[in-house]
Amino acid sequence: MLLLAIFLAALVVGVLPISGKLKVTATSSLNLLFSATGVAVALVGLVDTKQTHFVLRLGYQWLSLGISLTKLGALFLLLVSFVAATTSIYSISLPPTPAVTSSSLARSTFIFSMMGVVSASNALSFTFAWELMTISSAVLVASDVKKYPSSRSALLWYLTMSQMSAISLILGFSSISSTRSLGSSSLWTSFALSSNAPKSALGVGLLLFAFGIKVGLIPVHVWLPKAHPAAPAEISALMSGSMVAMGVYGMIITVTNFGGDRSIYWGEALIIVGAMTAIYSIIKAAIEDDLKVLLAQSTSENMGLIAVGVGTYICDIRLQDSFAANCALLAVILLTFAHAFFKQILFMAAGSIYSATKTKRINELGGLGSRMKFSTSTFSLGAIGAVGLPPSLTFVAEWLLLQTLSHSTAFNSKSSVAPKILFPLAIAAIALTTGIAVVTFTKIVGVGFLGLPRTSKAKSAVEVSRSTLIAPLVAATFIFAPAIAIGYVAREIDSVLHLNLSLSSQGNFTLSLPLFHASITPLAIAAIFICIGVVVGGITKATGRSKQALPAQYPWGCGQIAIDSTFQTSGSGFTEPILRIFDDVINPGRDVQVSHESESFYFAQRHLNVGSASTDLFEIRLLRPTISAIEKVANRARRIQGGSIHLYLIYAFIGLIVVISIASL
Amino acid sequence: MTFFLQLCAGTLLISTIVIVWRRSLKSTARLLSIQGLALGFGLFAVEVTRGNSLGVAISLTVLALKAFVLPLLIQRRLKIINQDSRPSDPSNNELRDDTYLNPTAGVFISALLIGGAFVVTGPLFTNTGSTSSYLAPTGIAIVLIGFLIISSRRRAISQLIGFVVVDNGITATALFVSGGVPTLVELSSSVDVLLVVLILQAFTYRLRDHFGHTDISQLRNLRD
Amino acid sequence: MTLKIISSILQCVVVVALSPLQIGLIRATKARLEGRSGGRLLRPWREISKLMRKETIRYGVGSSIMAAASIVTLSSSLALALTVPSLLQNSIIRPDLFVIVSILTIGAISQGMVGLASGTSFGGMGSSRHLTLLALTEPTLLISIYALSIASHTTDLAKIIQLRALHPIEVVSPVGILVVASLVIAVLSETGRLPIDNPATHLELTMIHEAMTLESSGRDLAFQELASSIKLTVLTSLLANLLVPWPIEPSISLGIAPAIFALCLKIAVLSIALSVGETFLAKVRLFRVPELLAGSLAIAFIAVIVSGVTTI
Amino acid sequence: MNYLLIIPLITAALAIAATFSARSSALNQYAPIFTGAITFITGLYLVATLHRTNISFGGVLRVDPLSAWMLMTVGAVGLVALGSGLRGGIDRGYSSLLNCFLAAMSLAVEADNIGVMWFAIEATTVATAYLVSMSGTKKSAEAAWKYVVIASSGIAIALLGVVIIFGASKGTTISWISLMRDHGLNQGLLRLGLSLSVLGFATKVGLFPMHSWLPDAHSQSPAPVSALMSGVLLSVALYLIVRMRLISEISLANTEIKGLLIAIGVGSIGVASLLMVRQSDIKRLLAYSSMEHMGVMAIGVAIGKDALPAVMTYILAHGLIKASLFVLAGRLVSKTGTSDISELAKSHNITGATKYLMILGLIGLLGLPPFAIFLAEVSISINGFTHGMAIFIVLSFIFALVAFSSVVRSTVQLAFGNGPDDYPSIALGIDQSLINDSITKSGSEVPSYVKTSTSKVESKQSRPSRIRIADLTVATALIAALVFPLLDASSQRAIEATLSALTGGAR
Repeated sequence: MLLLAIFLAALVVGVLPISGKLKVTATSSLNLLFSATGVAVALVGLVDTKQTHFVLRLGYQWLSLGISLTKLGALFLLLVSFVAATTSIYSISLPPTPAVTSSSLARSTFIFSMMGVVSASNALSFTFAWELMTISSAVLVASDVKKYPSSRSALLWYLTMSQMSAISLILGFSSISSTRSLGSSSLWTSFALSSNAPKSALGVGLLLFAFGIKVGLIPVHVWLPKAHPAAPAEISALMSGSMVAMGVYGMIITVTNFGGDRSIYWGEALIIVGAMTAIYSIIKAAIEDDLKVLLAQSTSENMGLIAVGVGTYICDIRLQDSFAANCALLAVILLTFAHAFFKQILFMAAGSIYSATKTKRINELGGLGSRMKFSTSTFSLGAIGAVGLPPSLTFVAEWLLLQTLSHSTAFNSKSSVAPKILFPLAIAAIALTTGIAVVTFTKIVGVGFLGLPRTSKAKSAVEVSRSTLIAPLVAATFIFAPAIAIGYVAREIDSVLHLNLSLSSQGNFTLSLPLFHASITPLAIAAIFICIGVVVGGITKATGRSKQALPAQYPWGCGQIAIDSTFQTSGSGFTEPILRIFDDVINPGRDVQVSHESESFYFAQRHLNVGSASTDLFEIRLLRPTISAIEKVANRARRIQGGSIHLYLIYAFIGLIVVISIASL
Repeated sequence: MTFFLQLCAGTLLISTIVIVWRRSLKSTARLLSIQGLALGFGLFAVEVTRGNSLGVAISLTVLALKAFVLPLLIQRRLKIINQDSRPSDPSNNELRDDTYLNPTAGVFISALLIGGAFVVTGPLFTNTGSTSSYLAPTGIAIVLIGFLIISSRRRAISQLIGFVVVDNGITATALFVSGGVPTLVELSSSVDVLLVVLILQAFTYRLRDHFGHTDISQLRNLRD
Repeated sequence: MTLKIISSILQCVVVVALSPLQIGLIRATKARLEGRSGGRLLRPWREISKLMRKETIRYGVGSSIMAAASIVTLSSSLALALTVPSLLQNSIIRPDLFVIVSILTIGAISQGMVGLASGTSFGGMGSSRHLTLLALTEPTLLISIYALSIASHTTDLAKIIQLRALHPIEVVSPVGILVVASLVIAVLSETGRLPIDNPATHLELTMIHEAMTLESSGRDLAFQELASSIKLTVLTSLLANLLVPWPIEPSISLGIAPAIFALCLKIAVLSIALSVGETFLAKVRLFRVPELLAGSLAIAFIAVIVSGVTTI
Repeated sequence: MNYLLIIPLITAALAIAATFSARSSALNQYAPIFTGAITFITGLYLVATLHRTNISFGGVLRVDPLSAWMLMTVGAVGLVALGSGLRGGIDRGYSSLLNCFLAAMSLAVEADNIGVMWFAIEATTVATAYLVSMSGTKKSAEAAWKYVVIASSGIAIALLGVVIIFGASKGTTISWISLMRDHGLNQGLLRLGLSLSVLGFATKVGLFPMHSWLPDAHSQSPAPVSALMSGVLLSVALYLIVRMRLISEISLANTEIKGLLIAIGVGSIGVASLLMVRQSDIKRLLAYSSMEHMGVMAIGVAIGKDALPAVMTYILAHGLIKASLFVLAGRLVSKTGTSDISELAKSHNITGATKYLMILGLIGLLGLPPFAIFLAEVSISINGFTHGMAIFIVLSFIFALVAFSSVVRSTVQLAFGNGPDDYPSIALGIDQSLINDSITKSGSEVPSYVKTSTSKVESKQSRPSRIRIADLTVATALIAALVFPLLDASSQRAIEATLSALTGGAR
């Protein structure tokens, strides 16, 4: 229990009130050490067969907090500790702002609790670590509340929503454990099929709801775009990278262990919710102007895709098509890993851009490509991963997901009607989402980094210190490396989770699915692009005539010579067509302020600004009404405690009469 | 023996109904002493038939307590109010107790309660050991009426009276069901009742000098 | 493996050679239909060679990016030519549905980057419209190829065409027709032909593809023009092969000459049909285009339902 | 070993005698703390030693592991509440009443027969009646009056129940040990008696139909008293209901009592969480959260034997956390003069130690993991499901969520001060003016009983020595709430063993 020892060290340093700079470096280096050992333990866990058990017995017979690393747990432990390692490298070089120093304790508890979630042995320790993760991340979200007052309300939303997820977690586990003998301390290894279906179906439903909240699926995603951006950069990287993966881990656990019964249609529900989440949040991301909120929205979009994958898994299990089901599982795992890596880079690069330009709004950026070469290029690498262009792991994962969706119903004709209609819909949804994701990330890279700097902030941007950029680089390699060696990685995961996808036949670079007659070699695609580029580049070099230095040229300025940055399309202008097409989904509030000439109403003065605030459909339609309903009921309830003693005595009197009559009948 | 208990139950019921009916506090104090007398006499009769001397002694003390001490306390309290209350202002006449229920409604509801008690709890008390257990529902009825008094009277003193009626009801049930509770419980419960009455009296003084009146229904500023 | 490389390179050379000719053919037929004399078939080739020789002027800020982006656009079109089975079956990358769409996306993104890097309002406007339309066409492409794959149990285009060659009933089956209909609309919007974007116009506010290439000149412009023409040829050849799958050859052999000739014939016929269609159609307002694309998506869905039903 | 039972009572009596004889104010202050300490030590010793048997003394007192645990809780919460809450210079009457309060509670826990238990509970009402009205304001007089009337009429119902139980056992016994073993009880009467006494004692636990006195009494009484009351008095009354439940589980055929307890429990959680939504007075908020926690415990008790160890942990943890919170709230109110949360948040003189302890306590109260309340809640829910009470557990958790959001809102307010808040965080959503005029400002004047007026404390920037010790005790209390239930495996098993022995043997 090396982990425990190092965690305690991190805790001690966290508590020590030493000076800012020293403390930041000390805690982050300790976190780094801590997560590095995490990676080591995960690798050991993956390789050796026997499971490491460690049970801390508490009061009663089954109330024991225990750690036992299953294979899947080890895989996710690898993910969590890798993300934690890179973020702590990033945070070593952070300036010791009060926000960072005050939250160093919470940082190490956050990482520890996530490791606890992954390696929990029974339901109770899972919930214990789950809640611990929530509080420590809440403290981190609130760490710089002084600067952003809005993060106060984000904190409120976040805490209430995660409490809702914790409650449904507890209820789900209790309803499942009630179908099982209470004494069984390890809740997920022993049984595949629960005895009486209705109760465990409710349990599975509740658990999926709980993990759905954490992952940010449609009706309950409202807190994610509020909470993730409120945290400092490397914390939101950690949150979007690994905390969301905890939700996915939970989903996989519930689905593989409890999802066996035939009757209930959780699969279809998940696919529908997942597809809607993906489309809804990517549209919101497209028109979002704040960089970090945009990234948080794209997190819930990727989670939507993952939910579709999990839904396919459940449907295929129900259709007894285990090959497709396991492919869907592999796709989900790859997508989670890919998302963790590229989202991490995006948040870190956004953090360094923010620290350089002090603004998060894309409309105020521009021309950063030339000023901040390194962080913009890492951001673009992350963007390639986010959009899923060929050489990236996301591309392979989405390809695998599409293959499973398109093939699972094709074969067995006896499949029920629902998947026949649902799967093509899901494919269309995934395609639309990737399409709009292309628009979103082109907007950031194109508008944000190319062209002329739009504001003085963008003009004065200067590259962030070298050391903060090592971490994103390390993460960047992990987007493309596993994609290139996809054959090896898939075989490794297949053998670890024994999904028996019979992938062992090809080399290390191609992932072929015999049953689906489909195979893909990302290496070949990348190779083609590179050699064509070289050939074409070579030709241009050869034929290019030597030219003398050309005078400064100006693009077409519609008659004007001096062109300035206001000519360029702004970020919101770039995605205005999407806003127009999907306006009933987003119902943007639009207000136009016109400053009028003094003498007549019809002549506008110099400037006219159009503001359009995008509100969240679900928050306005679904959550706010429920909250105001509770308030109304609470208002009426206040009369219960109306102050007059006679009222209170009447309550007691009625209670007495009721009890007497019931007791004596 | 059972004749005595029936007589005692009858007087108890009548006196409670009259308490509900009458408004003036002075007459209710006198009715309370009648109730105490009946109860004490009943207890004394049961203990005599059982023949254990300790029981007899206790029943006599309870008789003394319920018949004389409590009503005395209440009468003394009324005398004090009489001195400093202003007879000229009828609304604040401390002696008359205005209530949410007018007398006829009060009597009708208490009759309803008595009938209900007998109908509902009657069968329960059939096969208990002692012979007089069929009278127990009267005790429960008295408790219910006592509650009615507490929750419907506006004056602080009348709530006190309601509380004493509830306690008499309880001792009556004990008397009828099992001929009185064990000595320790008997003693402790009557001591407690005495203490509560004393405290409530002390508080009525405190209410008077804080609020200037003892009308409970105006106590409204502690609400949510 | 080497045979594969050679055959794909051959296919790529053929397609590259054909594409400017096809553009020339379309322009010539349109001119003749509208009573104009119109240039000769080889005119596009001359334009491209002229541009290659001209001096490339790039606006200071975005210069390095515009050069790189135009090269990437061209390489993506060439990669497309390599993979899509217009002439031969086996290619280096298996022409899977999602791979082709991603290569198209790479091309579109780099084209968009060129538009944005120029720093003018038209470039940004053009690339935003182009990418939005790409986002809307992607579902149609995927769903129509999925409808085909239900019958042939694979999403590999080469195998699909082979299957359609073996039993021609597939071509005339309702699924086939519906898929081709939806693909036609998708291809039109992808390559920027008339109902969606008028290639011949220079009215800044309406053009989508032209706006992006507005600022590039010389060699960059040549690459972008060549790239878009290759894309047009590749997609029309895909459509042609789906309609008339027969003279497809597995790999280099004696029958290659007739195959090339058949390909040219097919592309010529389709181009003439395209230009005839274009003379009758006017450009649709930009925000009506989503309805058009939604229609094509609906057609593709009907194809899926029909194919799902018929296979049981 | 039997004489141990008497020790808490004798020390209380001695302390009262001492305070009356000696005139020194220091003695007044330390006497109750001394009794609390003695009770705690005896309780701890008994918990450690007693395993399966139960020991009795003079036929009146009987202690088995269950009541030993309760004795320890009474002592522990007494120590925390009085240790850090009591200020120097309180008068004789006040300290002797506190002693009676502690003695009454330990008597209630140790009593053998139900009648004595009833007497002890009634004695606590009598003792606290004066304590509530101590602060001498108009509001506290009203609160005291309401408290006494409602509590004593509720307890009267319990007496009626005890009498009927006595009748059910045909006038032989009302000792809970024999009631559990005796089988010849008249079922009908027993059922009526048990449900009446449960309803009666529910008044003292502050459960639904009879809860109205709780918020008034707790918000008006001085800090140590309300800490003691909501920390342990409610749980002692709940202990009595536990005894009733055990009797009903063994000698009563149907599950009448279980239904009643569930109805009361869910009702009180519902009412409490709804009333907390609009609550902006810190003490009333804490009072309502005690009511909600008591509701959850009532459901735990309704489940029966299996959930009892969880309920016991819940009682201890809740007692410690709530006592320290009330003490801290008391200090805040006395320092800033107002108990309205938004004003508290505005006034910036919440010093470092109190603020962090307050937030830590509130986190514990919310049932978040590091504290034992989370473990108890989870085990109650799992047991509830296995015993087929799924719907009620779900219902109570939904209400608990509403309560959670209101407490979280106040925690954030206290931690980070009032901020412009777009989240319509229930109370915050409505504008401040509505809150101010509808609820008259509860700015109770500084309580007169404290001779050295607190204003002096402010001026001299709070005597360091006194506050430091208080913070220490509160901190230990919170840590105890964190650690103790987790590690103390032995006592849980002991309780389990005796329960099964009792119930198993008796059946």
